[in-house]
Amino acid sequence: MGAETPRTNNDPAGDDGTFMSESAPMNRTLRMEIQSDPAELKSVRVEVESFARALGMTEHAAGKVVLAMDEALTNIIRHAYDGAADRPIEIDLAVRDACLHVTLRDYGRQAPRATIHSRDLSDVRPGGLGVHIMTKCMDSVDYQPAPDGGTTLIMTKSLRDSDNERTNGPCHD
Amino acid sequence: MGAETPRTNNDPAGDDGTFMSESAPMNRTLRMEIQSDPAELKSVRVEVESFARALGMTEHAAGKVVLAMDEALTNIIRHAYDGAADRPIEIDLAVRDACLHVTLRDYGRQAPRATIHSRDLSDVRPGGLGVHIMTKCMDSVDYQPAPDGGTTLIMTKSLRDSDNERTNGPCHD
Amino acid sequence: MTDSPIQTITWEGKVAVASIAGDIDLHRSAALQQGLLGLLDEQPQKVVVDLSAVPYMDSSGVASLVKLLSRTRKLGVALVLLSPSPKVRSILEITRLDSVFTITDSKQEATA
Amino acid sequence: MTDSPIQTITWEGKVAVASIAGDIDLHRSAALQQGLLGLLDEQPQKVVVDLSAVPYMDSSGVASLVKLLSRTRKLGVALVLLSPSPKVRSILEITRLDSVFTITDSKQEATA
Ligand SMILES: Nc1ncnc2c1ncn2[C@@H]1O[C@H](COP(=O)(O)OP(=O)(O)O)[C@@H](O)[C@H]1O
Ligand SMILES: Nc1ncnc2c1ncn2[C@@H]1O[C@H](COP(=O)(O)OP(=O)(O)O)[C@@H](O)[C@H]1O
Repeated sequence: MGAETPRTNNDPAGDDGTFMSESAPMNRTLRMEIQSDPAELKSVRVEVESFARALGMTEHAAGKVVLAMDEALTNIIRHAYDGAADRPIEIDLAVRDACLHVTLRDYGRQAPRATIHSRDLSDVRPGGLGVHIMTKCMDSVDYQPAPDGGTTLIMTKSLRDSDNERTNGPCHD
Repeated sequence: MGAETPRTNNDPAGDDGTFMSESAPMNRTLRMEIQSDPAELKSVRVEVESFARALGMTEHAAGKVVLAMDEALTNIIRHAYDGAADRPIEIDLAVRDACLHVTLRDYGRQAPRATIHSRDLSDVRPGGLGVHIMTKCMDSVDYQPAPDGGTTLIMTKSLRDSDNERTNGPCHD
Repeated sequence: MTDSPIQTITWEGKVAVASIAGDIDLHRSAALQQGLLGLLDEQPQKVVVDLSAVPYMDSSGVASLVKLLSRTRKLGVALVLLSPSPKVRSILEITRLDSVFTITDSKQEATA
Repeated sequence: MTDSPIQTITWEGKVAVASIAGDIDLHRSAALQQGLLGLLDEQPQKVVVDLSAVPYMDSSGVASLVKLLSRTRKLGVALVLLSPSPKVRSILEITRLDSVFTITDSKQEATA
């Protein structure tokens, strides 16, 4: 908490005024720094579910955010960090314009963007499901290689319409 | 989430290794920016309770953190902002060294530190209970006038021993 | 939660039972206090404040109850708090008002 | 949650019922897969995976089940998933495996 100039946010409704009740969440941020240890996943799920539910998301919508994050973290552990359990992952959940923005930052191997995509599901085999699940559960999923190494993954989900199944919500950056 | 140098935290146990299980929370931060509107209090309580419970605090201990924060926010609204409902308050909850650190920042009138204290409870009258409650519920409560105006209030509560009634826990800064 | 904290007022003879609902904090304590003090104009012999549906109360809610207590004492009206939830009981204990108020979990005892 | 995901294995004739418990994620899916595949060495005619006590499963758990499915198919062993919770059912639907697996909520039907 720095000593920035105070900001008075008179617009809890975002930019079009349709957002929820008078006590709607305005600026909420949850941050976690974890190690790339699969044993951490459970604790992240608990914390994220609580945060999303407290924002007013339905159990169903919160469950999708939790699943998408779990899949993304699993991929970071397995692919970016090759299974090493002691590397850092930074997790940031923030509410902006009635959207939940999930940012995951790793410092591991960058994947060529083309390799990260969902596959043909009619071919029944183990694996290759994570990216498909992430795009199904969130409104947007975007991988950005960081200039100084590692990757920033940003996923968004609308709080307005959070039970919606659509893969392209209004939350694109 | 900046592009800082990655930090590898190999010591989830804090500095003495006694802290909880292998999946104990390490670095968790919850931030909220609210307006000084009493209608916001409910939503803050919901979010804080979820966060504290997800950290592994008991319902009882989480309830105390929630109550202390509610009292502190009520005082900021009433005393620092004289009841104005549109002024900013920044809320920050962070876990460090197995302690929950709650920081509340306002940009209102600073109180001379001597005026903020608990009173003789045997005198039964309405009011004058908030500061007493805060010190009862937390391990430490510390008001710091900010050089650029307003006040930073820091309250701490141990996660190790979070059901303890003592007013002086191990969480002093 | 912006609706009135006093859900219902029922009379059993000269005993008024005010049933409170929802969290009582700075957002709702003024309305609670106004409603409870207003009830005294009806000249009850006893006021029972049913707190069973109040999951949470902070010091602003407690202050409203203390205000009611001192007013009832002046008027010679009895006051009973009925079935406070664990959290409400806890703030009454922390502020050492649990021994100042008459508190019971029995509706029958409260309205007797 | 670091304990074995397979709580119990009970046999009803040549039908093996494996009861799974707890969240199945990257932390526990390898142990699940190993346990389930190991069960095939006992030459069951049918394997029933009781998922009723699994509140949550991610794609690594699903992968373990798919691995088991292809192995059982090769061996001519029947495989049934019993009573997946809503969240587990949901991930099977998202990955379109709900029609690939035999799923039932009836223990009797599963073990028949
Ligand atoms: N965080 C990541 N870093 C590097 N590569 C990744 C990452 N996430 C996914 N990938 C690549 O995308 C592919 C598809 O991922 P996914 O759908 O989760 O299936 P799986 O992980 O089972 O292969 C992976 O095989 C991997 O090549
Ligand atoms: N955030 C604050 N800013 C300025 N003054 C404060 C603040 N919090 C408390 N005070 C001062 O401390 C006194 C005691 O506070 P409290 O115990 O909560 O009782 P009450 O608010 O009912 O007076 C207040 O009357 C006020 O003078």
